[in-house]
Amino acid sequence: MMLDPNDDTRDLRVLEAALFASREPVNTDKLKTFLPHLEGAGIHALLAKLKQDYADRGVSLEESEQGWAFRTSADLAESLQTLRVEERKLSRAAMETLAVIAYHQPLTRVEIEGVRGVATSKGTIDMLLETGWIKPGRRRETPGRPLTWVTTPAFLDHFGLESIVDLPGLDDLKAAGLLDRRPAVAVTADLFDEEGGAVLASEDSEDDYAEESEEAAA
Amino acid sequence: MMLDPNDDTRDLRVLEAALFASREPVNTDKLKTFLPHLEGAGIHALLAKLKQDYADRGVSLEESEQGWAFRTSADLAESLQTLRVEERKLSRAAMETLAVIAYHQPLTRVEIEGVRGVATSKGTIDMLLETGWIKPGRRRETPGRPLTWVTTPAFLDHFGLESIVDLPGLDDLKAAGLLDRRPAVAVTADLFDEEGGAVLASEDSEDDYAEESEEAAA
Amino acid sequence: MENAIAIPFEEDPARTAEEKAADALIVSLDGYEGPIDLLLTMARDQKVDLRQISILALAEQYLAFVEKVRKLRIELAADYLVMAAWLAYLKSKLLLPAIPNAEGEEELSGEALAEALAFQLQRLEAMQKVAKQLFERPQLGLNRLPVGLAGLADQAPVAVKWQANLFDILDAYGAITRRANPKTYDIKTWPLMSMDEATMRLANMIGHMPSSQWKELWKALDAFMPNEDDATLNTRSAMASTLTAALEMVKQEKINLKQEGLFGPIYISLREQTQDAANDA
Repeated sequence: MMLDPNDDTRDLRVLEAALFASREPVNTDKLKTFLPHLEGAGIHALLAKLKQDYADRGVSLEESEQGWAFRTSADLAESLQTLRVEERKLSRAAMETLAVIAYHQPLTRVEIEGVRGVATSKGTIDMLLETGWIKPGRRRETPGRPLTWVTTPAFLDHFGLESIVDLPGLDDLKAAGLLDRRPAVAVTADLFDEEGGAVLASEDSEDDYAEESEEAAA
Repeated sequence: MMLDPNDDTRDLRVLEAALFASREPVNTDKLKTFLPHLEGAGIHALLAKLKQDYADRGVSLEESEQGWAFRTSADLAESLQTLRVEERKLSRAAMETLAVIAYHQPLTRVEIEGVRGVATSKGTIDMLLETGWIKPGRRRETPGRPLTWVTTPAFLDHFGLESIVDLPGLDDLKAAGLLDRRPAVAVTADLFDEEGGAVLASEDSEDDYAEESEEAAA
Repeated sequence: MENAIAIPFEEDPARTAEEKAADALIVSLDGYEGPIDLLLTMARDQKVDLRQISILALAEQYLAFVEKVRKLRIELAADYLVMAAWLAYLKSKLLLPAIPNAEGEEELSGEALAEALAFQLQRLEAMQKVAKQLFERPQLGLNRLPVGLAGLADQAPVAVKWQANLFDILDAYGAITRRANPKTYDIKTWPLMSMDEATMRLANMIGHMPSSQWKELWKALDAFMPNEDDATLNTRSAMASTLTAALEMVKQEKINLKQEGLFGPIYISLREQTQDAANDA
């Protein structure tokens, strides 16, 4: 499509894209910032055209006090029930508990607390059960027969893992920079020892060191 | 398809609304839950029609491994600058590491270093993990069972690739034999050792590669 | 008097120019991802197909570069020096016929090593090229924006979708581990010989040596090394520091150094005035 930048078609497309990409309704002033060469009247003409284009589609352009926005068309509500999903983030405690279960399963609640060094509230396990990512495993054959916790296939599926052994080990986490805060010189020395001098260049090692010292100092 | 034309239109509208309502790509299985009376073929016919409908609009329907999603059309990027989500500036090392993983996957950290000729600084893998573009693949069945790294469907989605075989220049690199993961020339190679002689590839590396290429081709 | 004034005048601008050149090199070295990357840039500058590049010529160019940088007294990162040593080794292998080593085994030929290096350069170039192409594609969130509606026809949510990705898990586990092992924050010191230590040590040993000891004139630098006959990092650092300290003393015109071949032993001798001073003492 060879469009003249001033062509109406491009303006209409920009307006359409801007409305679709915005999470909130957009007012006319804001819309003008995308099409600075247009007057208010021009914008309104384009909005009218756009509204017309979508009159029979699955989404429609609606105007409210906050501005203009696309919404799913009202008559489809019944078919779109399952779309009404609320996205929620796991709490930090739940995240850590999940990580401990993933790495050390099967383990009991007391053991989880041992690894995390913090007491686990019942709400945390409940929240994780709700995600479907953990389930009770076998009871431990020790006094009190405590319940153990394990991850589910849905866990692997959600996090894109083929098997639980594919979780990066401590050494991998260290290499990825997620664990280790030692200065770079120690790492270089490790390489020397393990690989008989076959050390490759250590890039940015000084920067790393500086950065980590700051963190340590903070 | 012996469908009432009105039903057909409604199905198309439901599909359209469902796709517009989700910021994440939606896979065909999920789409089927909105249209339980349709077969996979019916869904695909509707998706093709929808893609056609939006070919010249401000948003386009894109397909990736994760599923289908509407995105603003790439040629409008300049006009929509203010809506940019987040401009993540990756370091050159991170970009190069990502490319090495994408083209040679699955490969271990040591193999990445072999290709780049430089040790991976801490924070590089870490940063790539955080972008969600890489994840651990299977462990290599060699001593130490090292972790391999692979790209994710989110990587394909981010760079607008339908599948990994669409990586630019992949066929040419393969034909030129440049996707061999053999280690770097061992520069230090115990120069001052009695053993002498720079060590090249470990003998099994080529076999490994051949094996995995076949897997990839299958 | 005129001469005495003229010399500094000639030297000063020259030194400034050298320093400027040195700064430029430091800056440009920062832009490289290590010695292989630098080597690749040099190869590219030859503007020939990498498949036909002369590794021998490239090795010579790299060695000349390292030589130049060292003349300017710029400290090069160890890996650049290691690369230089390896290229010197490769060069000698390419120029000399293959000799079986002590065990009678044939070492890898210079040609095989050169070919492996050429392959590595081609592969790295290919990766750098595709990385650039990849990031030139229209990216999500940058050139292609995700689309999400401001609202559905019916707003009330009916289900909860939990948000978490693999990085969140790894990051959480990393946090627990860091918390459990606060000692990993300890900064380990390594028993390395510093430059200052080596300089004091060498100056002391030379200063306190009876002049009769210098009769043979050239002494092996090894004799000045601490008596640790192992290949630990400590010994390596002592070797490096002692050599650097010796070079510094050459600069101060106190001693002479010589080496008769690559990787050959290094010898040290006193300059005359130093010898006189030692005799006086």
